[in-house]
Amino acid sequence: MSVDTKRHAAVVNRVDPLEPVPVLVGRPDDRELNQTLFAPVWAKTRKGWLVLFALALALTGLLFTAIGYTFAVGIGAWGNNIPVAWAYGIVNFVWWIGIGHAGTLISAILLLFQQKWRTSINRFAEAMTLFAVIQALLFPLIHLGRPWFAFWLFPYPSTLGVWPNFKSPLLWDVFAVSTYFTASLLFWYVGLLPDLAALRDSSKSHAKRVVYGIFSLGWRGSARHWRHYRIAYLLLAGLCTPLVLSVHTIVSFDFAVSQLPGWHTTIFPPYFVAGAIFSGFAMVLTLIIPARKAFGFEHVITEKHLENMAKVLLATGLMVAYGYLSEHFIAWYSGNKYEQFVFWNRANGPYAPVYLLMLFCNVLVPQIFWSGRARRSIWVLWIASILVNVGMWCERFVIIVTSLHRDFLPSSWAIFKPTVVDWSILIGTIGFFGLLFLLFLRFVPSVSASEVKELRRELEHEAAPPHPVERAAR
Amino acid sequence: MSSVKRIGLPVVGQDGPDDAPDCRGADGRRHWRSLEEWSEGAAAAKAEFPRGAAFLPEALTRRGFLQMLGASAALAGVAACRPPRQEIHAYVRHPEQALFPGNPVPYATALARHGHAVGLLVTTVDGRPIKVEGNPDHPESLGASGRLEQATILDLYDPRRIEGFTARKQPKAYRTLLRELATVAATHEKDGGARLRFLTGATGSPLLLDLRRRISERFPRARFHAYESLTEEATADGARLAFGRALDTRLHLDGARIVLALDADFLSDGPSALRLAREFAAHRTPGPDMSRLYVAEAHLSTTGAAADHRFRMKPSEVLGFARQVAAALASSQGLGDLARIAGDAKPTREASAVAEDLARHRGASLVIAGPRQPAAVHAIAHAMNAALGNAGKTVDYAAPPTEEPAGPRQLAALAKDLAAGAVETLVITAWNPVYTAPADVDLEALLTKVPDVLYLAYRPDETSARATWVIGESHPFETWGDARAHDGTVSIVQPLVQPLLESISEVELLAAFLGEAEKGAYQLVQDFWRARSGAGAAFAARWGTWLAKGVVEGTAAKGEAPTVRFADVAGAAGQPPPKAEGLEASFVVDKLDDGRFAENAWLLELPDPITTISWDNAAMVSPRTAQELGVETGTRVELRLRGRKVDAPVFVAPGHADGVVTLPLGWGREAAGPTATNVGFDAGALRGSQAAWIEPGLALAPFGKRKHKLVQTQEHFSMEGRDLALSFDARAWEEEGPKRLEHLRGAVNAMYSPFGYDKQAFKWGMGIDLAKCTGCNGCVVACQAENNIAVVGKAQVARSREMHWLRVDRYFSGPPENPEVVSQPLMCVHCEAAPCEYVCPVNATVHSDEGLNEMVYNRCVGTRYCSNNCPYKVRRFNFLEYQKGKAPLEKLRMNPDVTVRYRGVMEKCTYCVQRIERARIAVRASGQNKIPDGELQTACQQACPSQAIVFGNLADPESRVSKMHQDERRYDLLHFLGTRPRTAYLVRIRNPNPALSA
Amino acid sequence: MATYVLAQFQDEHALCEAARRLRELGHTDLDAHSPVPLHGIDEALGLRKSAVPLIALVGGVLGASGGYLMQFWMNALDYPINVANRPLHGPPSNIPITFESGVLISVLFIVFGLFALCGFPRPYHPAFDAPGFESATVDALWLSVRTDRTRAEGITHELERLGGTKVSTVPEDER
Amino acid sequence: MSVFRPRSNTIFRVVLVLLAGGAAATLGGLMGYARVPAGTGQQEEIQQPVLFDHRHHILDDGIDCRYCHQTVERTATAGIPSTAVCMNCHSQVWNRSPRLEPVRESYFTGQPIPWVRVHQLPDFVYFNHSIHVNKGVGCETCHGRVDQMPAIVQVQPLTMSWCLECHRNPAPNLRPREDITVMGWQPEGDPVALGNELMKRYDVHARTSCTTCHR
Repeated sequence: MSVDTKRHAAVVNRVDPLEPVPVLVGRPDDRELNQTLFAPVWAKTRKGWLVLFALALALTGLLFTAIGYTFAVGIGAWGNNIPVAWAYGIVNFVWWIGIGHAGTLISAILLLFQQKWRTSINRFAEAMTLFAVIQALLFPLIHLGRPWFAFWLFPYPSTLGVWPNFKSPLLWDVFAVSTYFTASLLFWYVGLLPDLAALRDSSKSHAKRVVYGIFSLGWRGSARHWRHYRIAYLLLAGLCTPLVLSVHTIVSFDFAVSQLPGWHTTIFPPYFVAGAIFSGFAMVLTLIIPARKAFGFEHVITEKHLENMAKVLLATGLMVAYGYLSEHFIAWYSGNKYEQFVFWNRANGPYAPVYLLMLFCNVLVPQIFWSGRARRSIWVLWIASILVNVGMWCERFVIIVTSLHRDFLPSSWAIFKPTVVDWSILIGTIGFFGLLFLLFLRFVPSVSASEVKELRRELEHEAAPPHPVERAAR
Repeated sequence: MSSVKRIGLPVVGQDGPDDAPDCRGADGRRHWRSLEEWSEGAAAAKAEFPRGAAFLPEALTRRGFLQMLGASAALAGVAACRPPRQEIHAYVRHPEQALFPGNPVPYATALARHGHAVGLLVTTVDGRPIKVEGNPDHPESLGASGRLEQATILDLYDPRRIEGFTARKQPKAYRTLLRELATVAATHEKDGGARLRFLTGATGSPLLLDLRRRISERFPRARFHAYESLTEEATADGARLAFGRALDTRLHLDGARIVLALDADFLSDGPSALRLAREFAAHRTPGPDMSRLYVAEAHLSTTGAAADHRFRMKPSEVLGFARQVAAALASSQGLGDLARIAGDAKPTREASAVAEDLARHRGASLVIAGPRQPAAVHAIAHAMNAALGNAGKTVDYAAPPTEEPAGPRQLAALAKDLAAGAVETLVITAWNPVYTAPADVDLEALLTKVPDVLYLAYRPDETSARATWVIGESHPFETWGDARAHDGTVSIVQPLVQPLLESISEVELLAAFLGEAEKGAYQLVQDFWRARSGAGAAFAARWGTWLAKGVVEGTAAKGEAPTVRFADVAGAAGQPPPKAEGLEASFVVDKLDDGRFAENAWLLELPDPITTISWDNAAMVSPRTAQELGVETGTRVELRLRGRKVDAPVFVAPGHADGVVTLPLGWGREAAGPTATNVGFDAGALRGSQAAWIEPGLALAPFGKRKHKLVQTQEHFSMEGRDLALSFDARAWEEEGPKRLEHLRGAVNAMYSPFGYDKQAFKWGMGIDLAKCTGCNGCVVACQAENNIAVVGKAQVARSREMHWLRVDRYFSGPPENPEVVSQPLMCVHCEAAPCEYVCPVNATVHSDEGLNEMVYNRCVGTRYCSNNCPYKVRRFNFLEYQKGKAPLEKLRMNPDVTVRYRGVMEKCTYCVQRIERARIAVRASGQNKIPDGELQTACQQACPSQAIVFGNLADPESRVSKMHQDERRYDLLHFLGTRPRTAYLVRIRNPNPALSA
Repeated sequence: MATYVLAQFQDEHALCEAARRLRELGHTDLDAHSPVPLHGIDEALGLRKSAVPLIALVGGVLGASGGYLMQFWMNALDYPINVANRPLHGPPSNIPITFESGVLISVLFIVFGLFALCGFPRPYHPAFDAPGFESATVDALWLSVRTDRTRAEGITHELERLGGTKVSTVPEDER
Repeated sequence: MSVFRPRSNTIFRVVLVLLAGGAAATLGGLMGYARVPAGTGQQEEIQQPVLFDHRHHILDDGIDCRYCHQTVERTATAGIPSTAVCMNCHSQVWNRSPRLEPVRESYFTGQPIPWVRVHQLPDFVYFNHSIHVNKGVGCETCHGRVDQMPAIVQVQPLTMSWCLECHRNPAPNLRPREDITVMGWQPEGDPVALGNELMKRYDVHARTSCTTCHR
């Protein structure tokens, strides 16, 4: 850890809680920022990193072993059955997709709303989005009975003369998720360009210069480039905002469009999106809290950021709670005995514990963020964020498995029991996610240097009204 | 289309000696029977005989391997992935009769069990029998077939079958075998066969009986002993008691309005079950001639489930109940004859109500005693029927084929001789007596005292292990013979295929002892009937019609109504039965018969109609008794009866009588194949010769912490107050029934206007009448056979992954100790607005122009979304590759008209679309556009004995199915969802006695 | 044979001033390099509005209409199948994919349009050869003038006069 | 000093183009391959155990297809003639020809001749000759000018989309039943009118329901 970051840490500690916490501590100049923010990339590989990396690698191995086994013997390797034809596969899919929402949301929506505190966490959040979506993308493929025919889901001209069925929500999924991944990836990469160039120019070794030189495509901060770049970035943000909302809406259609009690609910789209942001922010917190400590980013990722995210958790948590409430109310109000049974069964059926855990994690836990001290306490934040992630996984389990295992005809009711393979895949994806994330932390600046530099200038200009073009840029 | 067809398996259907190919003998196979000749003529043989065909790989791999083909479709025919070029093997000589490649041809034959035959039509494709149907012209089938008949086809292709013959550990060729048998026979001639014994099963076959007679002539001192573990001795004794001689009782339900079944499961068990189910169902629709059924029994049987009133009692209490009814009839109904029989019995409310009902319908009522009940109960039943004037109307009597019933008594006689070492040669044609013998007859040990034990065996089993000669037995579908139905009607048993493995039949074995085996079964049966018919020249023609029709006309036995000797009956039944204390053991027959079906995977997986237990039997007790004994479902217990012990899992059965433990027979085989060994427990090990069915003094002791996993295909028996399988009491129905169905049928307001099917000539639909369905599960096996449905095994069923396209849901209502039962067959209902369709991303399940909900296996990628969205949960998914590892022999059974599904593919009922398309192509190719109603049947419909399932063309307003859809009892399952199913249900109507329901 | 004259400046006002001055002198082919976008530099260099928004619009329209037509043609025209009694052409069920394909194509147009407009990928540029130019992406502001060798001399002096430091000349040798 | 040289730009761009182009080419290639004879197995020479020459039997001897393929009008399969059918003639003519040795051998040993299948559909496709023939689809339509084939080859792609063409619009492929086996048949008069007339006469209609072929 470099000397000046120590100084910033000191600054942080001296901050009087009554004063608004700054989004950028101290007035580091560009070169300083470069040093501190790129430090993780230039620094030697740390032991801690290696240990974590080894662990993640092992879990990734587990994941792909489990997937290979599933391909070899069939979906029977999982616990799925009739009636519970969807289980962990889809639960994990929805969970990861949900997590993969915060990134784009933070960078896109907050950019549009000109939230200054966005700047130093967006790169981080976007990366997390990408890696979460990669996990999610695994599942539509591996949960197929005949994955080798997965390409039939795409409308390509085959000699069969048959086309996909565009009435199926699953097909909407295919389009939504792949679009979301592509868009997020490009948005992230475009945002990275200036930093990659900076890395190229500030790196010592020839090899690194070449590599970063290739990936920065020859960026040289030319005013001609900035002119296109700013508007392009803004437009991407503008497009990603509705996109991110559409994706989880469409994912929720997988359930809302069917007619299974517990799935066939109009509240789903908004309630899924809220849930997605909820879990997404939780995951950002889970990751960023240790990372900022490890890399000494306290001066750029300040308590202000954490506190704001805690507020978002509280807000979205309330939305989710409202979702649960309205679900149950409508079930009761509908007078449909099938609908009513499903919700009675959630609380009293064999899967009641999962349901209660869900309520605890998603409804009760966020309430502590009414207190400012909780919002500013790193530990409370971190543990709460983890609990929320658990809770959101339970929510998907409750929605999918609990609704399926007891539907219309009692004659076909049955219990779903996960197998070792099910667990391996769930844990494996977490490992794979971690793997990608560790690589990101090691080789890419996890805080956007160029944007922080810009932010610094803004804070200096605060007094004078910002330049119109610049406003557009933010 | 499997290329086996093109190998030209000779179907020895009608071709007799004259039209059989020159090179062959009478039965068309003798000439290769000896291994010597085999080696010479191997080439010729291979081309001519199916045993070669069974091992042609390409014929078999192809259909099984959808993956390869799927992949080829996937890569749109990248050469590397195209299946290898196949060979085409054409006939060398096209068979004379009009036999077209790939066209199914039904042949009439008959299948006998325990000496009672059911007439069948067996469909063969290219010489491979692939499907069993009932023979409409046969009086005991009427076109229906039960689960056992259906499952027989699977045994034909069992790779565990015994091939060839071994005598004293030496493999023998056919000729050699016959020669040696002849010498064995000769050695017995000098002492008139004093040391020669035959242990056979019960039989009614005139040919076999004639052979026995002639053997007895040649060996006057030889003895035939007939043994059946499912003995009907009591039935015979009852008749003797009542009439002074042995008589078969023949029931006629079509005339019976009031039926009292005394521990008689006549709807699913017994020689006439199929016919009786039909006759019973015919009168279960509301109206003046609706029948009423009273059942007195211990464990809930399918008959009990169909009853309007079910009286729960120990089997031993049935006699008492019968006497009470008799008493009531005597006292209040003035049937004085019965007074002495009733003795001092005091009629209960139930008994009097039943008596009153019976008496009100003299000549139109019927009392049935079950074979498990002692002679006295049978005698009382005969007496009551006589007194009520039913004899000659709803029941009549005829002389049985054999005086002495097969059973423990005859076995005991044999056992005595064996113990005395008085037997040198024992010929066993009965099925596996070592397993079926009563526990107190240690046949296993006794056999060691016999130098020569000849055993005609289909599979290696407990008995073959003790036999010195093991003779491969032909499957009934592979050999000539004849068989007698319970009513006396004889059918010629004709083979549908050459023996797939070298083997002979019982006829040939017995003939060997007359030195006539050389003739072959075909010759023997024809000679016998030529003589018997005395038709002379006209015989050939008559023979032809017998084979074609499947019955020998004019062979049905004359019915008579002999007078009952009330005095003797009173003598036997007069004094009150002894009070039974402690637990009572009650042995019952279930789907495995006496155990001969224990290796039939279809039946093992088939859920029990009442308990839905699959792959197991269990000791069944009532909830009350379970509580008293401190056991629950799955608890492992040790059963002790007269020093005999068996370990069994407990199943707490609703509707079961207290103080009784019901023990299904036929399970727990030790020397069976991998599928059956140690599946279930062997209740037979508790059985004595004296009380074969019911015995008091059973002790039950739980042991072990670990429970036994009993897997059920249905675990929830309650309808949760939902309108699913509906039933009404007749009166309630008269009053406001139809009104109560209004919200369950008719149009629902939908966003999209329905597709028009008006231009179509065909609009397929189905109707299922819950009032007729007895829940026998016959349809399930029929569906499995027709549609190549995989067996998945206990572990997979436990994960609720069974593949049955058609299941019979069964719901209980009312008190658990004696609930009302409704069985509801449920397969894909082919919704017009099918929820499964719009969620499939690849259009793998869509609608046909005739309104079928199509499932396209080769397009399915296996998202399983359709199953999630199917409210009826009738879709089945290949979670693993269930069709893998089939022996070549097994693969021959596959129906070539139905794709075999690979893993990862969804499947479901298609309304037997392969039959639809075949029928349609047939009529349209011939220029018309109409399939006569009833000519096209689904597999389930065709099998159903009670005709509860009707399939047909809704576009034709006159079709039976259209009428069912118009019926006032019609309702749609989950109608409110607006799926507009093409399968309509008709509510079940019960007809309780007002006097009792009050 | 063109050459680049580059100079580093301390703050953006000086940079803009210099740019204006040079343009007055008739040097039009100017460019500024900075780690962050600079205020008012566009005017100073006389740059027009970017074409990216137009490209985005075109992409969006193409994508959305293409997506809708694809669904309509495949399910309603080319192979019409009765699926669950739904109308062959159901606009509501086509909305999601129409939207997604619109966004997708639009995004692709924007990004690759951006690259095209910036002439990416272009890992080599003469400016990179100027000593100390690495700071352009880190913390320094640079002005570059593209001119022919003859006039390089004058511009160099001019830049130094305007407060530029580290003034250097690099030949442009496109090979 | 930049680590790149001017030529780097060109190299970089070329590489990108190659990568993108390569991916596109692979996909396009596969799709194309599925449509060309090489992929569908058309025009593939297949060795038969007996050198049977359709050309000769149809043209020189004028034998109707149905003389040998007897069951084509009555069953799903056209029916590969039994050896006995060959011997009807060849017990008299060419009865010493060494080329016919396999036929005679089959006849006398009872061993079927192992013909090699040319037109091969996947097992989940249930094609039925009788209905097509009876509704006026000629042999030639799918099997081509057999009268000009020394050895039978597959002339049509036999892909699903190929089947669909006709199943969607049968009219152009119909001919009067009496001309079913005619090779090189040409409709006299207006083909469209004839097609529609035959559609009516034989009550033919388009069938694209999946279960028409997949069961």
